[in-house]
Amino acid sequence: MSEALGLYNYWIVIFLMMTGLYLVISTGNLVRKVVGLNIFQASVLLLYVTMGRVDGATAPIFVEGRETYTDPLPSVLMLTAIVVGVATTAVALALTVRINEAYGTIEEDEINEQEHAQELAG
Amino acid sequence: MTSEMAMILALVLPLVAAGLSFVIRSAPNVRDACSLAVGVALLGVVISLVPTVMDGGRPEIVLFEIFEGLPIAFRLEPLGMLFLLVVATLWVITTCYAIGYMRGHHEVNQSRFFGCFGLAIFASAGAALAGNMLTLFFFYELLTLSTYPLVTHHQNEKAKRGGRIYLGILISTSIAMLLLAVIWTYVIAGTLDFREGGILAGKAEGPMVIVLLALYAFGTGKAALMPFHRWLPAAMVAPTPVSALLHAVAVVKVGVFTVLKVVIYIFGIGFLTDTKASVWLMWAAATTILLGSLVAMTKDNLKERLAYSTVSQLGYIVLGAALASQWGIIGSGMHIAMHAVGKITLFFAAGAIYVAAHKTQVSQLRGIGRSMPFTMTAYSLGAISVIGLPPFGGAWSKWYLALGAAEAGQAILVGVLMVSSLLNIWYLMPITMNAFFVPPDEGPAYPPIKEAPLFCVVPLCLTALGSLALFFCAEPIYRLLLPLVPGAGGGG
Amino acid sequence: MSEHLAVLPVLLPLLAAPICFLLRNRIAAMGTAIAVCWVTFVAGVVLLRTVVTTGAPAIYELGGWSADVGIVYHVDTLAAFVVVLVSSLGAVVLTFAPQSIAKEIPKEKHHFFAALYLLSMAGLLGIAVTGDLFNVFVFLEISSLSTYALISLGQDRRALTATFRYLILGTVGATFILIGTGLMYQMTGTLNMAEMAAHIRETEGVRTVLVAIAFLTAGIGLKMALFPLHAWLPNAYCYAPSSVTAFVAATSTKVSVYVLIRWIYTIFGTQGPGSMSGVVVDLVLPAMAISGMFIASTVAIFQTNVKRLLAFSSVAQIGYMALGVSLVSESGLTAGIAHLFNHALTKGGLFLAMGCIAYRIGSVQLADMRGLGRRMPVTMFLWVLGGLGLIGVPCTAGFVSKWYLVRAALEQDALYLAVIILLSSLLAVIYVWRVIETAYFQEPPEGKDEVTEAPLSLLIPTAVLIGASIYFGLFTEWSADVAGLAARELLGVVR
Amino acid sequence: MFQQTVDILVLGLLAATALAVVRMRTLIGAAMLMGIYSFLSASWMLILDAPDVAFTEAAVGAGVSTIFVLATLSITTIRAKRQTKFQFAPLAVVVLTGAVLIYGTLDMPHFGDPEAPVHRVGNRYIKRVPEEFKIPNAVTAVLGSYRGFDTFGETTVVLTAGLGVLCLLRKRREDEPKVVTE
Repeated sequence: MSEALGLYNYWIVIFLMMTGLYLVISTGNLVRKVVGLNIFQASVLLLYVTMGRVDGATAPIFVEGRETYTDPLPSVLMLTAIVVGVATTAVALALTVRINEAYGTIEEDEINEQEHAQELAG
Repeated sequence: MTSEMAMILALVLPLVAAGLSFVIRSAPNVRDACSLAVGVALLGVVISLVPTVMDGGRPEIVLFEIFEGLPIAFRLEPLGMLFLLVVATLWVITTCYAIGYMRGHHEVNQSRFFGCFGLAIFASAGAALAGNMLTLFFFYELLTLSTYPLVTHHQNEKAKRGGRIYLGILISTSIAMLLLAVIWTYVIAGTLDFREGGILAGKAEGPMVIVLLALYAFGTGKAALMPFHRWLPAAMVAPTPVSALLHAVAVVKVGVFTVLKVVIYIFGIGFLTDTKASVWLMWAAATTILLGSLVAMTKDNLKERLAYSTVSQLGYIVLGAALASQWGIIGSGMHIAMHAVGKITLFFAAGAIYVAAHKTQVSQLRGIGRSMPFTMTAYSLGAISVIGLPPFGGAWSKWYLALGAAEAGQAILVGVLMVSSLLNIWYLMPITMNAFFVPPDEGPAYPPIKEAPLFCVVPLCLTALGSLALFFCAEPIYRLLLPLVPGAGGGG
Repeated sequence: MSEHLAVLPVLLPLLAAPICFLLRNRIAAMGTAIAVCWVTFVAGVVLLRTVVTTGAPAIYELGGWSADVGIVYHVDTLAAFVVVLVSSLGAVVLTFAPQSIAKEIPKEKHHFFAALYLLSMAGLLGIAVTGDLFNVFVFLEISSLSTYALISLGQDRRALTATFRYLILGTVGATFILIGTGLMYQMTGTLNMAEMAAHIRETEGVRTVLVAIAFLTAGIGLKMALFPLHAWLPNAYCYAPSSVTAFVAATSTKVSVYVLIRWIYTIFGTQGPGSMSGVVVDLVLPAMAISGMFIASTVAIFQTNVKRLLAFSSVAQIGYMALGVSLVSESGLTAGIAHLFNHALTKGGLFLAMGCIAYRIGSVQLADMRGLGRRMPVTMFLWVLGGLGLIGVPCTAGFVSKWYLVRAALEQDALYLAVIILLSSLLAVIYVWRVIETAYFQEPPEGKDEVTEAPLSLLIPTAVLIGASIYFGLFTEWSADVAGLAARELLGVVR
Repeated sequence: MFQQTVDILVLGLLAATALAVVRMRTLIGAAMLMGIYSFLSASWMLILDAPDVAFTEAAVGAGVSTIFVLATLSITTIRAKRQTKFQFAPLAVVVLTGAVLIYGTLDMPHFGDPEAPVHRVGNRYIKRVPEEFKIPNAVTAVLGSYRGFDTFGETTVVLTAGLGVLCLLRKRREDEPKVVTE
């Protein structure tokens, strides 16, 4: 039981990550895939930030009289990760726009159908 | 000129010939003259090396290391000397023949043909001179690749199929088995140098020796040990000069040469005799000898019949290697030369018939001796030599092989050699009989003489006389090969 | 100058990229990019020479902060070798690019191409030299994002969907890496790979680290297209512009293999107490590698599009590298590392040859290549040489790596493995010869009489790569020997 | 205890939102929920005393990303097809991956453990930043200096993505060859 008390929030974070990943691989809609990817990545942020937590500490902004601060490094890493995530999202969405122009749809099965026809034609 | 320089020249000259063929493509006369000149020069260089080897010299060249301790290196020894001599001599003759054949036949892409031909000779020379197994393997593969364009020269559907079988078998066996054997040897022995007495003795033992020998024997697809012989008949789609020089001499002989080299310098004769690891190979070779002859009898296409005959004759050489005894090795080495000269005559004749009379099948050859007397006489002489009757060169090598088998106490193998000689007579001699003593199927009973171009006929007469000459000068070859078998000096 | 050598190959293309974009003029942009690539290559060679001759890794502390708090570049022989690999291939392919993209990419996007190409290269170089695990992730994303954009420049609309699929799988892979990095960080408290390696001995058998290894391997497996995680690769290679295919095929997956080597050997360790990567190295990696070698090669045989055929061949070749890495011996690792370089040359050259063909006949379908042996003799001859390299015929670089790989298998008495490696290489004979037979034995299709040899500006870079793949098949001082040196370093064998 | 209740509350909300995104059929709804999810995770980061990430996530994750998705929807389509049949494979993959991760947590130091090895480098920063910098915020110091190169890389990522998006969305001229369909 003591295990569960110390680890439950990791488990919820894992659940969150897996929900995002599930959306990515199960849906056929390109935008929903991107949304899933976002949730997946946003949950990884939580994993890192959870690690940085120290009991009884405050944010790592130095003030007189306090000794314990939370770990600043996970925050630093995740600031980078957030930006990387948004950058990926932007490129993915730009691709979605182009795919919609070229195929007239953003559904994977319809795109596959068209590609199959193209394959047979050429 | 030092021996080392002569060795380098022997390697460079064929390359020069190949290069010239590609460069001077617009002037066929100049190109062919150059090929011939280079061929003669090569022969001169090779002959100049003979005294050195006879006196026990073993010149060496080390070029550069590919892997640690594994350089591309060349080392001249008796077996390689003999092989090089055979290739160089027959190259000159074949070049003459090819000029006549290719022109008489108005072949296209002659420059590519002569270029690849030169490359193939380069590969054979490299294999003959190879100083370690890695170098030998390199040239072995180069030979496969450089002859592929020659086999598929006509670039039609039939050539493509033939080329597939040719390349498929040769590449697969060499990569899957030979390369494995080579690397395995390296891992076990830590070297791949060809050394007197072998490098594996004391390093390998038990069934591993047998497996390794099997990988070498079958991996050397060019030795055409059954069941990996199919490429040789398939290669007969090539123009006849290719079949003659490459698939009766250079390519197949590189195969058996490799097997011999492996037996002598990798395993070591003594090691094989002690472990008895090569006994099974004798039987595999004997099977190939008999089956090859039997299949040859069923073939109506002349070149295919000759190809199966070659398969069978290669079996002799492998058998001699497998005997791993004094007489076996000498017989094998000698057979490389004797069979080469005899068989190339037969192929030349087949090509001459094709050029002059456009006939390819044995059944079409009735009475052909009356219009092509020179060709068919030469054919008959070559055939007798291949059968192994005196006074032709083939008699010696078969004699030594039989002696080797008897020495090893394998009476059955002696019987196999006898039976096989009978089969040889059976499938080679009727052609002579029909050509001279049966009237042609159509036309007058005694048609006017219509031989192939002079460039074709002269070379084939030369090689026929050559196999006669070899009967009388087998002694130098014997002396050349004797150092291969240590302790044999007194046994002669 | 010399103390900045480690950082130079990354900074040069990184800083030149925005300049290329701002130049806007396509000739100026491409010219600058090519010049920068070659300078980077020279810097890379000098770096490798320095590392090899001094016998010690070049270390560069970014911002002056030492490894305990900052990010450090740690360039050992392997890293320098990969820098040379990426920069040389990048330079040659980019030299090929101007004429090739003139036909494939709209003119007003050429400066984008130049900038993205440099960014992609900078990303890959950054991955090679950095000694910090999180920094690997950041540079991986730089190279990935720019590669996505480059692939999407393909003419066919399927380039877009191929890119999208690559992006999704690539990002999932990167996020797996991020998770794995997080778990490693959590258990060791550091991101510096050397320090991580020092602390990992304390974590013997810790389940968190095992899971971290699993995630890192799966993530990088996706990136390097290790079978069966290769789903993104065939279409991405197939529909990208010719020069992009050549660049990505030659460098991107190779750098991923490098990252895997780095993790397994530098961080996790492979022998002695605390060896953490046991299951991965003993079981998972060889199983994936061998199945990839056979299945991907077999699939390649049945392709009608030659670029896709070569793409499947790449998946199979990645298998050889992974197998070499998993053998944990000097010759195995040498085989893996040497094959990185050798295959990059061969495959890069082959894809450039496909670029020449696409330039002239506008197609890479096998059926359209009928009779090409007579129409584009030089290109096809180069293709044949490259194909022989894929098979691993002697005198080609492919032979050298195959030699080491088989030797490594035999040294461990794994005869079956040696047989498997050699048999699978025979499959390459089949798919290579399918193309050769089509090009040389079939009549050209009607109405394509005007096809002539590719222009010299395309032929020369192709010939350089193919020629190099032959050269390094014979003279191994700067390929296999350096790979062997790198392998000994990784295995901790004293020089 | 209060802390734990808030924790569980926010995490529960996060889980509910994530599930809702999976079930949401309209794309605009999914985009909005994605924004809410980011916002909730930002609040949890605040609870965990990581204000810098929290603010960035609220601005960039919840704000910019959502706007991007909405903008995309406005030029493509807002309708998603209904998933016709339930797919087992993705669920299996996810459950397996999740199980592996949970297995991995079993040896983790507990949440909030100040002795956890993870703080090895973090403590160095806590000790050194006040000595070496005048800035009170450790995150800023690390971001800007100790790990400044990551930040430089991050800027490059943004540049790369910007170039990529521009390149993708740049309109073709009329005289340019159309997309080839072989």
